[in-house]
Parts: sequence; structure tokens; C-alpha cells
Amino acid sequence: MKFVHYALEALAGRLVKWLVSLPPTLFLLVFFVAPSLIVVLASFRYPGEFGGLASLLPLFGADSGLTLETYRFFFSDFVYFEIFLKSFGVAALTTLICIVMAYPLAWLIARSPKKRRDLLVLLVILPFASNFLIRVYAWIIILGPFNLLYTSFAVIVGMVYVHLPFMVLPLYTNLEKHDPALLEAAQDLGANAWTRFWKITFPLSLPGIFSGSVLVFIPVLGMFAIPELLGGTGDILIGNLIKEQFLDNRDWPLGAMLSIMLTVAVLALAGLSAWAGRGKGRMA
Amino acid sequence: MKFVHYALEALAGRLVKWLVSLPPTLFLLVFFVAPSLIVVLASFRYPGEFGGLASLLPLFGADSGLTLETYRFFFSDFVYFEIFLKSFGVAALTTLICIVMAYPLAWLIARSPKKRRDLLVLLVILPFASNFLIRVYAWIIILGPFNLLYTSFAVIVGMVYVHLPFMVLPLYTNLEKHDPALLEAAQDLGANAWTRFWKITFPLSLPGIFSGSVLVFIPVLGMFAIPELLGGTGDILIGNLIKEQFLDNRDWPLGAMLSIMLTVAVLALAGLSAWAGRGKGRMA
Amino acid sequence: MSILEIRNVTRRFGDLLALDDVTLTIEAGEFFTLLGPSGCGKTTLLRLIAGFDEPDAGRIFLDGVDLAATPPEKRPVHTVFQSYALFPHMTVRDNVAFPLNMAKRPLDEIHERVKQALEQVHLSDKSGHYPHELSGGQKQRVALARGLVNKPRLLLLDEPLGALDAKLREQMEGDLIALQRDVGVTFVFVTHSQQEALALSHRIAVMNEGKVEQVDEPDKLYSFPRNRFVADFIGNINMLAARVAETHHGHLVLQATDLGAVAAPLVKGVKAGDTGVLALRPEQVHISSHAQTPELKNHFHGIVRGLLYLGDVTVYKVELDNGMEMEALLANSAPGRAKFFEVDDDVTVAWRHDAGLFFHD
Amino acid sequence: MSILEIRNVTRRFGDLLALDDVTLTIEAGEFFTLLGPSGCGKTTLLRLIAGFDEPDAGRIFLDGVDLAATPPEKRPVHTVFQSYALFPHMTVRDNVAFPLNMAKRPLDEIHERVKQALEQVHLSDKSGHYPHELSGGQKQRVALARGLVNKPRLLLLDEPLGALDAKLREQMEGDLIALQRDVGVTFVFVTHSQQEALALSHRIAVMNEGKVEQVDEPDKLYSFPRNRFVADFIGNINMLAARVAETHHGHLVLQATDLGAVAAPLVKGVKAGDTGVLALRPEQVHISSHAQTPELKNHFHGIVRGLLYLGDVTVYKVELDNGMEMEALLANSAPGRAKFFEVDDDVTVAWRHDAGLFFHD
Repeated sequence: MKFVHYALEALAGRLVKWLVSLPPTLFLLVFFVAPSLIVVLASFRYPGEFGGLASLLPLFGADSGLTLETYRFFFSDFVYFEIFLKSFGVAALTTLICIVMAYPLAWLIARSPKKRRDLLVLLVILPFASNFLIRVYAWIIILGPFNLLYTSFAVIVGMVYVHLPFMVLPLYTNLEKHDPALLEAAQDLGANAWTRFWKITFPLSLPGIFSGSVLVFIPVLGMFAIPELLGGTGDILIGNLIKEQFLDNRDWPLGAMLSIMLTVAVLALAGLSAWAGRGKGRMA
Repeated sequence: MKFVHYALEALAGRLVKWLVSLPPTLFLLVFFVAPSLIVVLASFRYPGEFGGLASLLPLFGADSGLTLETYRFFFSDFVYFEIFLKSFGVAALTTLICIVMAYPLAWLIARSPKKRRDLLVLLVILPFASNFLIRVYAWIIILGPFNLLYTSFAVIVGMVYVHLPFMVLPLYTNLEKHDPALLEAAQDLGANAWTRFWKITFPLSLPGIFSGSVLVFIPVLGMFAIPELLGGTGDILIGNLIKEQFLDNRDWPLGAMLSIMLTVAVLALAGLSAWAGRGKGRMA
Repeated sequence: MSILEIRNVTRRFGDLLALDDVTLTIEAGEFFTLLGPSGCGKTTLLRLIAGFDEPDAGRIFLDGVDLAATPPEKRPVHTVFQSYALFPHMTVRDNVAFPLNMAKRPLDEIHERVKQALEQVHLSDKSGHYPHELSGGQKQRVALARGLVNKPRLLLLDEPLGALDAKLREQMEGDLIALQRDVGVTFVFVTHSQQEALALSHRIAVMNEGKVEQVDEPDKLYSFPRNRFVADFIGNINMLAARVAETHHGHLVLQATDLGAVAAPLVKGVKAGDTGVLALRPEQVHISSHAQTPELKNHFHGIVRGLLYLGDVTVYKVELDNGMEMEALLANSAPGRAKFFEVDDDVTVAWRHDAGLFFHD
Repeated sequence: MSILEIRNVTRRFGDLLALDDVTLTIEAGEFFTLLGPSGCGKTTLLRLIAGFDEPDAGRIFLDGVDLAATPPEKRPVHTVFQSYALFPHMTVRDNVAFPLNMAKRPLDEIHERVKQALEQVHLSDKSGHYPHELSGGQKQRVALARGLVNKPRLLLLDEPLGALDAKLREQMEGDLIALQRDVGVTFVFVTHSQQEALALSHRIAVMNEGKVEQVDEPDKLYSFPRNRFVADFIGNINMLAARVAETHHGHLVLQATDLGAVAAPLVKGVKAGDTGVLALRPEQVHISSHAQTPELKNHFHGIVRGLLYLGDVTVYKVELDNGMEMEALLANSAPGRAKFFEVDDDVTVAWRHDAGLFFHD
């Protein structure tokens, strides 16, 4: 009797566990594994007759029809490498400018009275509640009269403008958590305002800067609307390249391949920065 | 002497204050006030000769050339109202599905061992590190063979897919903060698993659900790529309408007006929900 | 009548033996305390009683019924958590009503009993407040009211006074005693503070490394500790290394290094030649100026090396001629005099021949 | 030689008068304590000394120099914060080296002095650890080392023991006394715990509602409180309402309601007819079984109503015939006996004619 009871209970426990872990498993399968597999497979296919992609179904039959053609194409043409390099440069520059602009803003919000903080955060987010395109067009109107439109400068302005809140918010969240007693202690022990910032506030805010940088750097790499609308013909980035393959050239294998190369590059960069920052995880 | 010293110090103090509050003031001016003003002004202008916008400069001269034409147009045509209604419906449905799908996922991450949580969060974000378009095209490939492409269903799937992480992350952040002792206390005092969820976990997670809903609801309203790529001709939403005015019709005043109406509607909704939720701010 | 019986309970966490064959019986209506240093297993035992955890071996009976198959929510046992664990989204009233709602009591009964429970803890005026609006002491009282309102058979208290400051803790101790007496519920109280345990409990179980060292009433525990651990953990105590010289009919004669003969009460099973320590409470050590010859049998010369002034009492640290330091506690009972002796004074320390306890190694 | 002089300092926060014309002098090498309930202004005063806040009126002199124009980072005054405020991104070593780095000391001197400071607080083996890897007591010692390493003229300590548990607090008290004696730095210690203040300080300033009530050595403060607030705040005390019947040359004769005549020591400026209270420490109250007639002048019949057993001492709560409750503290000095009296025992409470202090209303 007792044994049966326990056996049933164990079974019920496993059932619950299974039910609970089902949604995340499904999530990963449907949202990550399947699309990723499709993209990876697509990159090894030939383009379809009318653009797009030759059907994926024969893959599982005898005629697998896989090719390294697109990859060979990528590595044989130096222009791709150049665009990759430029894109990473734009992303890095955008991130850097966002850090410099967001820091005083985030600091000011974190230091203001508690009840005013939510309002200030709202003010930072508010400009971004309106449609993305509208905001870009507002910049066309602003930059036009100054003859700054269709330049790399306009692209950077647009990129910074669109991504700034993603730097402000994690930085603010980080700075808000700082214990004000730490700054008092540093001052008490002889540190002036400049030293207090560089020895205490800044190092403690590095996790916030890191989060914000990830949230800015990666989306900038995928962005195509801003270079298209604000940039000149020479301001094409990877995002545009990928978008072109899907929407204009309908060369899906090439688009998929480029997207894979981009992901690989980002992951390599992430691995590199994790390796450089190893052992610094102790920071609070 | 002493007086001069204090006067200088007060001056220096004010200078610092001014320098610190300059960036946020500039931020608001450049990123919020200026573009907003431009959009508002644009909505009262006539379209330019070759599309776009008649120059804004005469505004400040004698010939202000403002008109209510676009607004009259909006309120005279019932189709705009219909599209607005449909868009809010799609946004609400997407938000709801995201809540239901994100909750078990967020809960599971929050309940897993501390060192595994970061990895799981990464797994949720990872699918979204790759290019947005790629991910939408993967869905074209998935949905195509089932004859589900170019339907409202496909639009909802795409919307949910793209926005799910924005629901998972704030929910997870909220659930992670819950004190496990509260659930033990509830169990100790006689609550079974079902009651514990509805009386403790769920009410305490409402702020997380709210944050997530804002992060899903508003972007869905501005989204045009997904309806364009996955939806049928009847699945046009406000986002598409606005985008069309800027990119295809080049009727900027109409686009600006639609964007303003959208912002007004969202703000009205936000005000309404703040009013409905008044006095509940006590929740931890 | 025993209400709770813990029989040969063992609990392991990996390599750690958190509870090692613990057997305890708690009587109905008792204020019973589990006392021990952190990591001694007292909280583990509490969680087993509440049902949050299961023993690896052994059984727990409540009113004679094995609890093994009863989940926590079905046990008539409530807990006051160390962090209080008040529900932050509910008012004080709703927090206290929670167990009654769970038990599906009629609404008017709930209303009545919540009101009564809040009166008992003097918080009637806070019933509409939220937990974050309360002070630490008020939260603690809400947690008590919530734990008691549905009249559990047992109330478990997990270091409920730990988060309060000294003055408040003292006051809450008095309130707790009164409350337990009034409601008549059996309390099982966990603490690492020997002072709390002595002041509050009917009986105390002293635990160490997963084992119960001694179960006794406070004064018995303090006066007759069963072993060195208990003697040292409960209160302060002097430990004088000594060897047994003779065992007389009524007492022991000890030989302390470089000090001489010391008379001590007889201990069963101790024989001449055994080595060990004489454990002696500071308040049993008399101290007098060198000139006076005390009438006590054990008296030794010493020099005052330090003193800890505590207002009502002063603790003198006296170095004996063999280099050993001995503490003596004196109540400052003479008006206007705080200290009887100063540092470097020559003094005589003395204690009765029947004072102290010998523990052999 | 006085190191710190606080002269007529006043500080307001809106309507609240946090400090009301405070004047204090602290001597070089002292362990000086600011003691008072929360909100008495003690922490405000500490922040004024450190320079985090400025007085609305009055001046503060360090070594005879007005501090008004000196910002906190330039004052030779360091603080040990209540939360310790260790820098979480620096190792123990870097935390302690911080003030030396700020003072731009040569690297080898920094190395040497950090090593020495960590030895002083027994943390040499933790120098490479980060604060979050330390226990509460260890954090506290790092904060102490960091505050002392650059030899400030003053070390301010803001309730540094508040976050520690009882056993550890007791141990840290001993360490603090030894450390202050060894380094010879003047300590200004803020606490709300009278026990900490009595055990640690050379002198104590008792504060209440922004005013200094009394400045004195611990034993003087305890034995001769200047007013009712100090008497009540420092230690436990019985307050017996009484009226002055006569003033003799050497003592007062008081009349307590429904009790009779009570002899008490003379207080200046008190005259017959004054009403007030006789404040009497529990340890000055003798208690004996009814049969014995004590030789003391003041003795009254009472019934034991409750007792608080604390191991080394027991506090008896005795109800006198006039309904007033009086506490008497007895050290449990007889071996094997924890309590001399039980609840409901008839007893005689007595105290010397020169015990207690009369405070008139």
C-alpha cells in the first residue's frame, strides 16, 4: 500500500516536472533550433529558380543538393570583409558615443529624489514610444537643411539616437543600486570628486556599461533602415547586405550565409571579451 | 575674504549643477522636443511638390501655410478607425499570448539553481541575436508548407515570436526577486500549490507582467515588417499605414498625423490603466 | 501528555550529517527551545517538523500520529519565520486572515478572530497597513498573530527575535512569555542565544553537530550541565585544568598545576588520577581584598588584570599564581560604588567546596 | 589635551531640531561614546565631525583649528560606517590601502602598513579576498583596519557592532578596547546600546532630543545619573513615586503612597513637600524570605510576581503592598541553586538608607 502510494507520488512529481520543463524545451526547439537549422541549411543551398530558395524538402530525400558555393563566394570577394569591418566600426563608435552620452543622464536620474526617478526614466523612454520610422524621418528633416544628410555622420547620429535608451536604462539600473555610503567612505578616506568617480563609481558601473553595450552593439549590426534612409551609397552595412539578399536579390542562401557569418563574428567577439574579463566576475 | 571664498564656492557649485543637468536637457531638446515638434508641425503641412514635405522654413516667416487637411481626412474615412482598432486588437492578443507563453519559462528560470540562470537567460536571448529579417524569413520557410503563410495567424505567430523575450525578461527579473519564504509561509498556513500561485506568486508578479506588456504592446503597434512579410493583404496594421506614407506614397503630413494619433491613443490607454491601477502601487 | 515525538530522526545533506539520531519529546503547553550554535541542526529539525523537508530515517509523531504522509499545508503546525515572511501585497488584516481563509472559515468568524488576534499583539490600529509600513517589532507581532490565529497544535518560531535590536528584543521576550501563557499553544522556539533560551523556556534542548547534548529546565541546564560543551555554551564559565588526587565520600580533592589542592563536589565514575577541568561559574567565584581571610575552603591569591563594567554587575578578570585567568562576577549592590577593585589590585579569589563541576577528559 | 571641541553646535532639518546648542570636549587618546535612543542626534553630530554635513550654528575645532572650511576628504578624521561601506570591487588589501593611496604614500610604505594593519585585526590570511567572501565580523575588522591604517587624529565609529549577533558582538567589544589601547587613536563611538557604551568607553555623553544630558565616566553615569532620563536609559531602574516628608542633615525622609517612610540620600535643592520618584537599581534591592528581619532601614513586604532567569543572575519582580512592582537582581552565587525564590513567595525587599537617588518632578 505504502509502496504504491510513494510510487504514484513519484510519478506525479515527474509528470509535474515534465509539464513544467515542456514549455522551455518547446520554446528552444521552435524559436531557436528550428529557425537556426533552417538558416544553416539554407546557406548551403542554391537559390531557387525564381529567387528565394530551392525547396528544402528534397534535403531529406536522396537529392540533398548541398553546396559550399555561397561560402566560397564570400571568402573570394574582399568587399564583404570590408563591409563587415566597417559595420563593426560603426557599431563600436555608436556604442562608445552612447556610453559617453548616457552616463551623465543615467547618473543624474539615479541621483535625483526617488519619486522623481520614474518620471525621468519615462522621459527617456517617451521619445521612443512613437514609430521608429517617424523618428528617423524627423532626422531627415533636421539634418537636411545642414547638408548633413546621406553621410556617415548622419548614420552615426541616427544609430546613436535610436539606441541611446538601451544604454541609459541598464546604466541607470546599475547606478541606482550603488550604495551612497561607498562614496562617503571614499571621501572620508581622502578621495576628491574626480578620484571618487574613477575609483568607485566607474568600476562599479562596468556591468551596467557592459549590458548597455551588448544592447546597442548587436542591434546596430543588424540595422538596415538607418543606413538606407540617412546614409549615402558608401554607407552600406551588413544589415543592408543581408536585407538586400532577402528582399531585393531574393538570394536567400547568400543572405542566410551572411547572417551566419555575422552571428559567428559576434559570438567570437563575445567569447573574446569574456576571456579578457575573466576573473573580474567578483564585482558586485 | 571669507565671504568671497563662499561666494566663489557657491558659484562653482552652480556651475557643476549646470554642467550636470546640461546633457539631459540637451537630450530632451534634441531627441524629444525637436523631433516631436517637427512631426507635429509636419502633420499640419501640405505634402511637397514631389512628395515629402513643403519646406518647414516658411513656417517662421509670414506664410505659415498650415492646414488641418490631413486631420479632416483621417476623421472622414472610417477605414483608418478600423485599422486602428484591428492594430490594438493584434497588439492585445500578442501581449496576452506572450504572457501565457513567457510565464512558465520565466518561472522555470527563476526557480533553477543560481549559476544556471544566466545560461538560461542567454538561451532565451540568443535566438534574437541574429538578424530580425532572417528570423522572419525562417518563419516563411516554416509556415509555407502548411499553407499558413499570408494569414492573420502567421502575423500573430511572427509578432509573438519576435516579442516574446521582452516579456520573458521582465517577468524573470520580477519572479527571481520573490522571497521563497513567502511560498513556504503560505504552504505552512494551509495553501496548496494552486492557491499559492494565485494568492502569492501571481499578484506579486503583476509589476513584471505590466513591464513586459508595455514592452510588447507598444512595439507591436509600430511593427510593419511582419504584417508585410507574413500577413495577407487584409492584415495591414497602423505600422504599415505609416510606413507607406513615408516610403511609398511620400505623403509625410499624413504619416506624421497617423503617428501622432497613434501616440495619443497609446498615451490615453496608459492613462486609463494608471487610473484603473491607482492605489495598487503599494505592492512590493 | 506529549504532543510531539521525534524518534531517531536522521537527516543528511550530502556529506553533512545535519541531524544524527535525534530523539525528543515535547509536552503539550510547553515553551520548548532548541538551542545551539549555527549549523547545529536546530533549523533543520524545525523544517522537518513543519514538513518542508523529510527525514532520511526516523519518524515524527504529532498527537500520536505519524506525520510522514502529511504535507506541510495539512499539518496543524504553523511557523513564524526568521524573516517574518509577511505577504507584502496584503494588509496586516489580510495577512492574519490568511490561514483562516485557507481553512475556509465563515467570514464573520474570520473577522472576529482576526480582530481578537490583532488585539492580543496590540496592533488593532495597524490592521489596514501594509507590511512595509511597519517597524521590525510590529512585523514580528503580525507574524506571531498570523501563526496563532488558527490555533495550531504547535507554533514553530525560527529565531524570531534575531532581527530586532537589543532594547526591543528584551521587551519582546516578555511579550512572548505572556502570549504563550495566554493562548496555551505549544511553542517550539529555535535560537542561538542562550540568554533568550534561559529567559523564555520551560525546557531547553541544547544541540551540537546534529546531536542533542542535553534536555533540561533552564536552571538545571545552567547549574548542572551534562558535559563541557553545554557548560561552555550556556553562560560564561571558568575552566580550571586539574587532576583528581583523591575521591572522598562526599567530595573530590583535585590538584591544579602550580596552585595546590582544590575541593570539588563528587562526580560519578571519576577516580583518582583522572585529568580534566573544574568548570566554575563567574558568579560563584568570590573576590575579596588580600587582607581579609575568607572562610571558604578554596581560596587562592590573584591579581586583577581587567574588568568589564556592565552597570548592574562587573566582571573581574583575575590572574591566578599559576597564570590561569579566572572571571568573577559581582553585583554592584552597594550604592554609589561601581567597582570594588581596580586593575593590578592584589585579591583573594575563593569558592565553596561544593561549587563547580569536574569534567574529565 | 583636548583634541576635539564642539562649541554651541545647532543643526536643524526642516522643523526638526536635530542638535540643540551642543557643547562637548573630547580628550586626546579617549574612547568617547555618544549614547542615546535613535533620533537623539548622535549620528548627526558624527556626520558634522566627519564633514558630511555642516552645522547651522556653532563651530567645531580639531586640535584648535576650526574645521568649517575643510572638506571631508581633507580632515584627518576617518569613519567606520554602520554598513562598513567596504568597496566591493576591491580586495581586502586594496580596501585597506585606499586611504594610503589617497595620501600618495610610497608603495613600499603602503605595503608595509597594510600588512601591519591586517595583522592588528587578525586578517592577514584574508588580504586577497573580496568583501562578499567575508563574514560580518571580518568585514567589520576590515573597516576598522581601513579607518586606522593612515593614523587619523580621530576615528569615528557609527554603531559598528549593530549588525553583528550577540556572541560576536561581545567578542568584538573586547577586541575594540584592546585595539584602541594599542593604536592610541582617539575613538568617537556612536551607539544606542547602553551595555556597549558602559563596557567600552572612557567617557560617555548621553544624548536625548538633540541635547547632551550628561557627560561622565561609565560608573559615575550609572551610579549618579543627573536626571530621570539618564537614570532610566542607562540600565534598569525602579521608580518609586514619593513625597519629601523631611530633609535631615544627612538624608531625606520620603513618604511613599500606601507604603510609609523611606530613607534616601540627600539631594541638593530638594525641600519638604516636593514630589518625585526614588530611583533605585535592581541590584541595590535586597530580597529575603519573610521570616528574616533585615538589618537595613528601608524594608517592605512584597510578593514575588515573576522572575527572569538569566543564568548568572535572576531578576525578581516583586509587588509591594502599595501595588507597585519592584525589580530585584540577585547573582546566583550559591552552587546548584538557580532561584532563591519562587512566584507567589512572601518576601521582604530592603535597601540601604544611602541607596537610590531622588528626582523631583
